[in-house]
Amino acid sequence: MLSYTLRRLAFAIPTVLVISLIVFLMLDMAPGDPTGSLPLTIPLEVREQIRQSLGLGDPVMVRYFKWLYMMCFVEPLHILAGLTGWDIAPEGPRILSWQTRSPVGDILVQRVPQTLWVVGLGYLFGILIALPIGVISAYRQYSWFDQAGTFVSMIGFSVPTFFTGVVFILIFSVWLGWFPSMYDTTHVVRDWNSFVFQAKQIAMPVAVLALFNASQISRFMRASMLDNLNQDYVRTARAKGLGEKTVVLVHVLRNSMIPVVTVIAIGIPTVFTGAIITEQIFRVNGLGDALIRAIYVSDWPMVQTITFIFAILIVLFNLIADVLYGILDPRIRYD
Amino acid sequence: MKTRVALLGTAAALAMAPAMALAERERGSSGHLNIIYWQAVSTMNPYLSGGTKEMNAASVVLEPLARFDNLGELTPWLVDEIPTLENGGVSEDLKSITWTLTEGLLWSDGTPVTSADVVFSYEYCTHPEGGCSYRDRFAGIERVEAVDDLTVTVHFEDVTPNPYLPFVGAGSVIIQQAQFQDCLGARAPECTDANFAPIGTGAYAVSNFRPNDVIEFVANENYRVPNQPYFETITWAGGGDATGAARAVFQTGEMDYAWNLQLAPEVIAQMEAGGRGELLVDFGPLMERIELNFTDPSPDLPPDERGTRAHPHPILSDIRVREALSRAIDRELLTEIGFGPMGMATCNFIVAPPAMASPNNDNCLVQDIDRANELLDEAGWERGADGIRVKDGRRLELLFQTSTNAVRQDFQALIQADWREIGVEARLRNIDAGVFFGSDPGSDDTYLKFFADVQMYASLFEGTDPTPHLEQRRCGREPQPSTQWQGQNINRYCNEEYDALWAELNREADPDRRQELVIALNDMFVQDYAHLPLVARGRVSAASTTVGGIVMNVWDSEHWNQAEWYRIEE
Amino acid sequence: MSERRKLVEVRDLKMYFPINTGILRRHTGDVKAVDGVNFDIYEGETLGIVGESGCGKSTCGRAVLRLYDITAGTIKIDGVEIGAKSQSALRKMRPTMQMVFQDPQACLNPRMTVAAIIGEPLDEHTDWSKAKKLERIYELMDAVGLNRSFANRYPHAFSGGQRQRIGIARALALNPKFIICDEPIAALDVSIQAQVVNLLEELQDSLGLTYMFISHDLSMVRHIADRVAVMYLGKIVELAPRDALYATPRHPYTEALLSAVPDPDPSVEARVQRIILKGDVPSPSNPPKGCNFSTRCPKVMDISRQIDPEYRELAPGHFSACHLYNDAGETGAPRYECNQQGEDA
Amino acid sequence: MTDTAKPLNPDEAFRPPRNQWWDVWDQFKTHRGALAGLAVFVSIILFVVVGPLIWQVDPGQLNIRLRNQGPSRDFPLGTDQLGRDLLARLMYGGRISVAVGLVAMFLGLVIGTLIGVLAGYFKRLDSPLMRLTDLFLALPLLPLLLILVTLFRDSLARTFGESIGVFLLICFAIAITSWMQTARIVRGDVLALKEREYVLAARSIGTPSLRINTRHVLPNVLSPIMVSATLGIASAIITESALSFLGLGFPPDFPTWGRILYEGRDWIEQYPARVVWPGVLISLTVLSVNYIGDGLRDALDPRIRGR
Repeated sequence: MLSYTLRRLAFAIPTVLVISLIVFLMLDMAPGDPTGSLPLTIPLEVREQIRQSLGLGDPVMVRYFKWLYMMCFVEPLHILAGLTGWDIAPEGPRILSWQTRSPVGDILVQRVPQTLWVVGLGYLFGILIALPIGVISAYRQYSWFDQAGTFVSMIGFSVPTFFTGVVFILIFSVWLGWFPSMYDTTHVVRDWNSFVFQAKQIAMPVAVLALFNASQISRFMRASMLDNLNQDYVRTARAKGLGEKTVVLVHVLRNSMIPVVTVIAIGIPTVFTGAIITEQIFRVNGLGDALIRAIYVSDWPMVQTITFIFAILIVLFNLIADVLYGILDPRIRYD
Repeated sequence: MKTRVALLGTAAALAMAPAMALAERERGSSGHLNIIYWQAVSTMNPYLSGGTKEMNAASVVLEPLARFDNLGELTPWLVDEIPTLENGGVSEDLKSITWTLTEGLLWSDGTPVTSADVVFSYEYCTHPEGGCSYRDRFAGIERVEAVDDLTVTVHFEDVTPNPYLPFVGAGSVIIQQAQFQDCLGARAPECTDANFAPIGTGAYAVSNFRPNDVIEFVANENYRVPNQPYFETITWAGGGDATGAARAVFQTGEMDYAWNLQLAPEVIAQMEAGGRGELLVDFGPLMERIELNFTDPSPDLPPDERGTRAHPHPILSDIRVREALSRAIDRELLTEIGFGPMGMATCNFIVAPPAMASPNNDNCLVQDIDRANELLDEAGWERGADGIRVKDGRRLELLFQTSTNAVRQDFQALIQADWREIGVEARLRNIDAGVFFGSDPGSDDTYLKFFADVQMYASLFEGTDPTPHLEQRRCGREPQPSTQWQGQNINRYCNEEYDALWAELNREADPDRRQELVIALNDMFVQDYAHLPLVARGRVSAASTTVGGIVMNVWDSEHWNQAEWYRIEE
Repeated sequence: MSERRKLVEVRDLKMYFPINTGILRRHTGDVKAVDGVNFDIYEGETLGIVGESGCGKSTCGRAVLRLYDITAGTIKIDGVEIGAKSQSALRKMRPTMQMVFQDPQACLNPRMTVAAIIGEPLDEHTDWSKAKKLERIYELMDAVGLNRSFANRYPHAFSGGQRQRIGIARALALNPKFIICDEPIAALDVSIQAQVVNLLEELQDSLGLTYMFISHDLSMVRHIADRVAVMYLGKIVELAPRDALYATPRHPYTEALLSAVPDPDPSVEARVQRIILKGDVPSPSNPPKGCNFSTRCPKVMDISRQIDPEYRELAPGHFSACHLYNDAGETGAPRYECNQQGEDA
Repeated sequence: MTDTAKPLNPDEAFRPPRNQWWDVWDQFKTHRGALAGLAVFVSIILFVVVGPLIWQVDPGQLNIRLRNQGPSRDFPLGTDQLGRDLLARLMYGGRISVAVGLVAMFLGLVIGTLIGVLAGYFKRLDSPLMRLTDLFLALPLLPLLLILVTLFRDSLARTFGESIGVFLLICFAIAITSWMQTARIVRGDVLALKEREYVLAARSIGTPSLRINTRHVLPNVLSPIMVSATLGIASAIITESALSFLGLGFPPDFPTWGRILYEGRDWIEQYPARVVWPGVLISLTVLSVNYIGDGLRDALDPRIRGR
């Protein structure tokens, strides 16, 4: 198992590097130009100077390795220094966003909490809703509850978040006035009232994401439960005279959770990548929002860095999911 | 003297409008203000961004020596009076201008503002490795000299009839030397703290800045007006979209001020009915136009001759065709569909300031299909079987390009329909704005290369002086291979008379004569149908009805008088 | 015995499957499924291969047909060396040698009709017209005793025995000389087994076929085979004419196998002393030092644990690899009581 | 030689056996949701394919004087801000959206199946191809899509023309970012199938690898492919809409459901229909396809079919 994990890790590093190179080269071919979003009143000579000051003069590979060095070494140290107050930040240039002319790492540090809160809660609630629905649907297969659950979860992933999001704002924010339509990133929870405000402003994006996530996970949960309910060991357990609750909740549920846990683990990176639209609609200034805005204004260092982080997350969680599966399910052993 | 009269007027207006407020309001008495910029602010240093949004946000903190007021007139800001020829501030030879700072000015950190800061601001922006966005404001300056602690003289290389570019207006602000000392040139982007929280003389100081997200301001304790600003704190949020921003002001009341609401007129009207806010519109020099290519963009030509004056355009070189294209367009309808109250149909190249706008060209405002058809008939273009005109075997077909943008695509569709009526076929094409307005000489899709027959975009000029804008249409200023396709004479217009007249304008110091010359140049350009003006576009913002003191200003930052904004008590 | 023609000659055939372990997936060992096998098959005869499951007999069969790329050794079929030929070069040889598979369910593509299955070799190796192919298919169906009207049905509509007949018809399609029967009856009901075996025998007689008959069923092998090879852990431990092998086995493993065969005569059955082998078959990836059988051999000697016994001809046509018979090899006389025990029985 | 067209078989007893797809269909019919889904999906296809033949209104036809109309006899669903007929736009938009779904799904399926079969069948290719698949799985998809679209939209539009260029790009972009699941499933199945005796039998016959794959392997991995096909259509339609919604899909003068919804978003209060119709159509299509996939999965699973 250890050797398997190590081998997967060894493969993960070149994978991530290749991805970063691919994205870098692609961005390098991009026709967009960081000066394209500047006002037309800025004269062309000045634009050329700006282009030069952004370091666009170097050859591609030089820029790539510079970026890679900064991404893997300089930025993490700076971020660590910022978080802990240790004096470990190295001297020298950092990855600068073309648009803000400031280090990308600092912006990401500001963005991550919002994303984690909104999207993470959306995922968490999604799981919390999905598991009981999946269990009951499977246990009472073809009952009205199952049919309804199936229908709702189908709706959940058939209706795009950009549609539900818009409808939610219209209903709850404009017509009913229950929730704010914009997310205030500066809000700090100090007391009960500010907590209520936080809960209110986070409610709609979280609800939209939770609905979407819940529908997928509940499908997996149901399928996995069904697989296990038909196994011989369940019959044996019943035959032994165990209570129905024990049979379902202890025996079946525990075994059914194995594939679901890995599905959940694999899904975690999508927490970051998939919420771009939701962040956009509810004006949650998270990572996804930073990414799409960077794409709009051709801020390639920002795009490059965020995609790289996403890639690391995906590779990492896929690895975790595989290892988890091996640990949870004794039948699966690699090597 | 016009400037002085205007000054007096403005001063009076300034004194009167908040007069009553002045008596009772205290600094910070209005509490908290919420501003939403759906295009979020990315830096607080306007020299590093060049975007209007950054300039606006910075204008709350950083200030120039003089501003333009809402009427486009110069107003002393960090000085006591505007230097002129009369008061000796501008030298007789028109080669230098001397500013004297108001006494006792303090930075928000409590240190005094000196002429050294002014000189430093010049050095900062003109550093060759700095990539300063407002570099052109300091063009033609020989040196900037600190005469004494409060006096600065700008020496120009040449005769400069309009010396009010450097240190005037929101794009040419004074930054603190002490803070930016180590941020010159290539090091400029490294000074993140300074760029995100510059120390300024303005009414507010930055207390928290998150790029592309939110800015928090607190009132500047050392602001020169003792009882201002009225708002204690400002949250300047960014993100979302224009609809959301409008909704937040008009409907939910979450926000007090929203900037740049380019929305469909009906949408705005409907939201405004919510009654919580009002729309603020004012017209500046921003104008949506169609450029007609005077050169042949045919891809069959060799690359170094394509789109150059060596090959005149086979169709558009004929002024009758150009006029017909102009007359066929229903400008009023375009305005109604695209901008509603936020736009005005126009036939002028220079649409503002009002005094500079020519009154002689209103004939194009009404669509005249018959006249357009006549003109094309005269020019020898005969209707073909499919209704499209043909001459010498060539169809009257034009490639019509613009940037990707909902309103522009609506305009394209409408104009395509108009032109079809007179037998002109327009092939539509839209290009991503980042590419279209980019300056990459390798891309064939930039508006500079103009490898199309006609193209549509909007353009404006900074400040109130159209001279540089008019200069763009001089012969030799066109983008061409020898200049790496740089140059602003987009349609490759070339007219000796025009060039001569512009040269005269560039030497003229008398304001009245300048005004005449501007109008003459405008008329010459427009009546040549060298390009087709469509709509003068206003700046559109929305303000909550509970906020007073807002004076919309298109010549400077919209937040030029932020200090005077206050909460209207019920 | 007249000198018969050798149709198949296998020399030192090895089929290893590599094992890769560790972070770098380094090649750390091999599963030695077939580890140095020698035998000949004479034209027209049936060579039986017996052994426990997992001893490598199926792999051996497949390796002989070059369904695998072998690790080492030579295989000569009908005078042609095929051990090192590329798969594309082998294609021309394929009609000579065919295979009948163990699982009649799995060896037929469920999405093809019977006619298509039987006709596939024809499609691959002939340019006959459709009609001619169909004629041949009917012929083959007749030959294996399938009703012609089944031609357009799918395999799932047939019983196990019928499916095996389809498999045999497919193997016969190109008039092969040599057929490997890889446990063709193992998955069938006992009642059907006899039918299929009889069919195979009839076909052998009428078409002059040569069989390599792989099975773990010693009685069935005794019935059909002319000579029998016994495999243990990737090696042939004994090879002899059928009667010699069944009468005088010269390897402890063969003895153990034979003792396990039930005798239809209850009186005999009652007297039989079963040799119970202890322990498990060692892993083919890590065979024991010395004789492969040394870990379980009831007559193990010290030398067995040290040196791998030589595979030698003890009597004409009777080969064995056991240290027990090393000295007595020339005479064939038993050296130990093990053989007497056999005679007692 | 006999004429091949002549009935080869005089035997009247020959009755072509029932194709096993009938069994699948029989099982499929018992899944009520899947049947309803099929009905809805067919209606939507009819709506976008046959609809424009019946309702012959040019979706690009401007009617400035008649803009923002409510439903009427001339405009059953009303008009948009430029007076274009919403019904016609939905029909044409649906054509593009559904076509993107189908083409992207097909492309993704072809890529995924090809890579899956190659990796599963040829041992030497397995490791590199699976690493490639892992690599693609690790690429952040939506960002990658966004980048692809921003990068290549214009160059493709120049070569193939605006509409086809963008169409190709979007289909390709969606396909290139969605084939991995198919490849993994197919590889797994091929690995198992490869050891089946009928594949060995084919090898012993001398059937070359290519034909083994087309004749013996591919037909037997069809069922997982079918299921991932239905899922592929659904996700491709949603992805296209999301791209259009982010303003990076088809150009504005190109009606797709995502585009129409995006443009209607500003008008949601005055004219909710502009958002609701495209939204409902997207959701219905995806929903029906998902239900079809569900039914197909059950119908193709022999364990369930046996019951």
